[in-house]
Amino acid sequence: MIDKRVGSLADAVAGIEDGATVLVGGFGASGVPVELVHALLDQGTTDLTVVTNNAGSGETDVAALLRERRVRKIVCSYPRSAGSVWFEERWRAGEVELELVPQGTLSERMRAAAAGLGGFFTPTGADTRLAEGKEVRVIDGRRHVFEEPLPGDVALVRAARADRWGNLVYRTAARNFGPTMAAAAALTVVQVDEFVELGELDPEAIVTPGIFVDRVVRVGTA
Amino acid sequence: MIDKRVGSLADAVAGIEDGATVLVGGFGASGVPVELVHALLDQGTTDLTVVTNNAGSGETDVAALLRERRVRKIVCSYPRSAGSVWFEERWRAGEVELELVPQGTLSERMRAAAAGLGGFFTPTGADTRLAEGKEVRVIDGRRHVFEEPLPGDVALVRAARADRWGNLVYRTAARNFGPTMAAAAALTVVQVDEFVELGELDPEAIVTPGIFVDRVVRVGTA
Amino acid sequence: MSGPLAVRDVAGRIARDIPDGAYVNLGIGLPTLVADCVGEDKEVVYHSENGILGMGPAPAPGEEDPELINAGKQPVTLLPGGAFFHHTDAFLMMRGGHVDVTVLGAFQVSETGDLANWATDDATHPPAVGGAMDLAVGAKRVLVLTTHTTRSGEPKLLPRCTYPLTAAGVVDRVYTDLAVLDVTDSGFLVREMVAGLTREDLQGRTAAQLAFADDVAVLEPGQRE
Amino acid sequence: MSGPLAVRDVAGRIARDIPDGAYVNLGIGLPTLVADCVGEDKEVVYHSENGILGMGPAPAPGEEDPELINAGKQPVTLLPGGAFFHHTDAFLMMRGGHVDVTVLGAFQVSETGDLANWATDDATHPPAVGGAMDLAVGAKRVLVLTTHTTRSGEPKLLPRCTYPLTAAGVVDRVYTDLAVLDVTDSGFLVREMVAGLTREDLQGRTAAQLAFADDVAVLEPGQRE
Repeated sequence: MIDKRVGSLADAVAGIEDGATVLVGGFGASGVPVELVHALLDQGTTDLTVVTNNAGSGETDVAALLRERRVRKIVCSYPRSAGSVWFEERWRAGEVELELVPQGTLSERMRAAAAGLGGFFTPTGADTRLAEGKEVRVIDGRRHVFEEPLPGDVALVRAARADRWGNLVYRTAARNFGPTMAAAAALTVVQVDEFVELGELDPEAIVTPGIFVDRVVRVGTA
Repeated sequence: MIDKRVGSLADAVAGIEDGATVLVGGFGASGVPVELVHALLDQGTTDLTVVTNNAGSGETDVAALLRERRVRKIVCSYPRSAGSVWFEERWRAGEVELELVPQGTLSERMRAAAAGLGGFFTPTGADTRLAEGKEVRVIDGRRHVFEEPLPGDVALVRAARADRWGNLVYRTAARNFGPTMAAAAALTVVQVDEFVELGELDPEAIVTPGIFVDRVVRVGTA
Repeated sequence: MSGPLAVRDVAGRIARDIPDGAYVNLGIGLPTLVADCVGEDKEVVYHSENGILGMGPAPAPGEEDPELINAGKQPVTLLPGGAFFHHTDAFLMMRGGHVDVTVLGAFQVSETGDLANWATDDATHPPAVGGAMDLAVGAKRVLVLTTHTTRSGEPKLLPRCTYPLTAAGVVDRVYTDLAVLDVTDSGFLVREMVAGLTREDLQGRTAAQLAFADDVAVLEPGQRE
Repeated sequence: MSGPLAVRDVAGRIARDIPDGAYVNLGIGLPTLVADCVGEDKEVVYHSENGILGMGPAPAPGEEDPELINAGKQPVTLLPGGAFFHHTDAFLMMRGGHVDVTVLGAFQVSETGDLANWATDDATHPPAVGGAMDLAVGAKRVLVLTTHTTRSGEPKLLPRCTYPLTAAGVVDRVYTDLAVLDVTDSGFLVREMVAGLTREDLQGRTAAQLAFADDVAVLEPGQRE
């Protein structure tokens, strides 16, 4: 009997260890697993490497992790926004390491990890500062950079609905990094707005099949 | 005004040139764009490189192309089945070249082309005969083979429904190679069972967005 | 009529070059103005890096969906025929040459088509690149919308960029408040100039050497088509 | 009771080792027998390389959907909770370590876990590999279902494979009609043997050197659990 549903946010993040690499879904404020990140915060987990597109904003989710000094390193594409105050403060003080990765490369590196690949060559970033120290190869007349897979120990993802097998569907553009991160981590934890019965999700329209998902928790919506 | 619908199978394959690399969807008899392949046959196009999982069976589709000597080379993973008589005959006579590719690598190489990547390292096939002549690299203690992108000049795909923008949904396991091939070719031609109005397909459930599709043609179902 | 165009007018000029049926990605900020200027006689499909094709205009006030945003994190809508997909597929489209046209802002553009639009020498703020590099290397046609010079009058069209590159050799055409310039194998070629500006004036505000087309046209203030 | 097991009994033995909740890919042919032997007390999700999770049993006659087939091209069904996806994602699952268990046939297995199951020296038929290599390198646990020797009595468990490899160092456990053997760092370790067979008999039908567990159990004829 497969039942990936857990009863509480605390159960959802239980066992995530200090030093873990955590993939955190979301783009801006869309699709961010806010409650899961706060549960991780409440649990006291620290020394994290956080992989996420932005570096948090305001006082919630990744920004709160930064504020509370739980983050050793951020891997992201766009850590600068109107409200990214805590990232900027920690970064300026040299308290958090930043690995800046072009957004498509960030996503593709996670997919490579999900797919069991050893890395890939991409034209993105060739001839730029972000290729420094990386292998460059001319393929078909064009310069390419070698990029390594980027796996997570944990992925925290937000989706709309899940069944007990962990099959997921998302809502509009909140999908963003979710499907890739869910597939790229050893432990994938998902918060959803709603549980549905097995068989209720259209098999043609399931976006993340349950094979990628370990735990799902329902979070009350306002 | 975007309208990718064409009125006939002949229009659907018009302009496909001799010598083209053609990606042909399908796995066994599931999801094969039979009518499009026959239209290509009727048009007389020849000297083709055909990329497809199997090498045709019986007297239809890819088997018919082989019988009529339109195929210079087949790139596939599994050209041997109960009915693959024409492939075997042409292959034994040295009349068709075979590039045998592990199935996941075949699909991933097409995806790399679709994604604008320069190639990737995969553990699949390392230490085997199919890695001969290929670059091998030890990554994370494991031997990997370098595989190149595999783009098509043309993709022939079968889907269930399309709208005038070329958005596609498939039916059950007939999806197989369709989405990847549709994205990997310069000209993507799709046969569907049904046209629907723009907006009728659920935006959460569109499998192949129209950006990958150039022509769609409706084929009457029995 | 003469003098520099307002940015909305430049956006209007770019809109004229967006073909009917094109798949278009507009960069964050000013490039999004282009969508407002594309005439209703054209059907253009807008792509967003966060997994949207068929983006429509901003929603009416009170109708915003906080999850349905564009790359600039502004609320948008979805048109009939639109689709959602995940980030990796969104960037597959961008990197893989599936987007017909992108319009990007720029700090600098070189005469060989190098683009610098993500970082300056400002070390007091953390660097941020987003999806600019993927778009720049991947879109079939890269259009740049920029002022011809910086606010302080420094040229932005240069023999070589001095700011960190976004991508090398990718820009096809530059639209400034003063001119429309193609990037050719032999450098910048002026196609259009605003009325009342001499070639010498334009060259004076450009660090790269300019060539001029045989039939330089007047760069007209943009209009909604 | 003694002597070699029937293949269905071996499949039944393998079924006992499939954990509840496992994601399982069964190779083409005999390995598919395993699904018939997994007890109903376990919920197992079957994966197929052509883009299916949650495959159910064969449909009733007349209920076949010609598009809904398994890797062996036989008609199957989809269980509630099942999902369809494209081929590239199906192989992402296989190569990426998402499939917990695969059961594959074999021509030969070496004492270092090399698997040869796709090609022999027969040059009269075209080679065909399918998804075997991806599964072999990617599944978390690779189980082999095979006869202990060929029909003509040649050993299939060897110091080194002589047939072309499918993958090197991937096999975890081998289930034959005579024994269950783990592939360990020091070679084959016999865990179970059929009743009535001596260690010498088994070694005599095996080209690789065998070690025996302290507690070699009797390999019982398989039963439906």
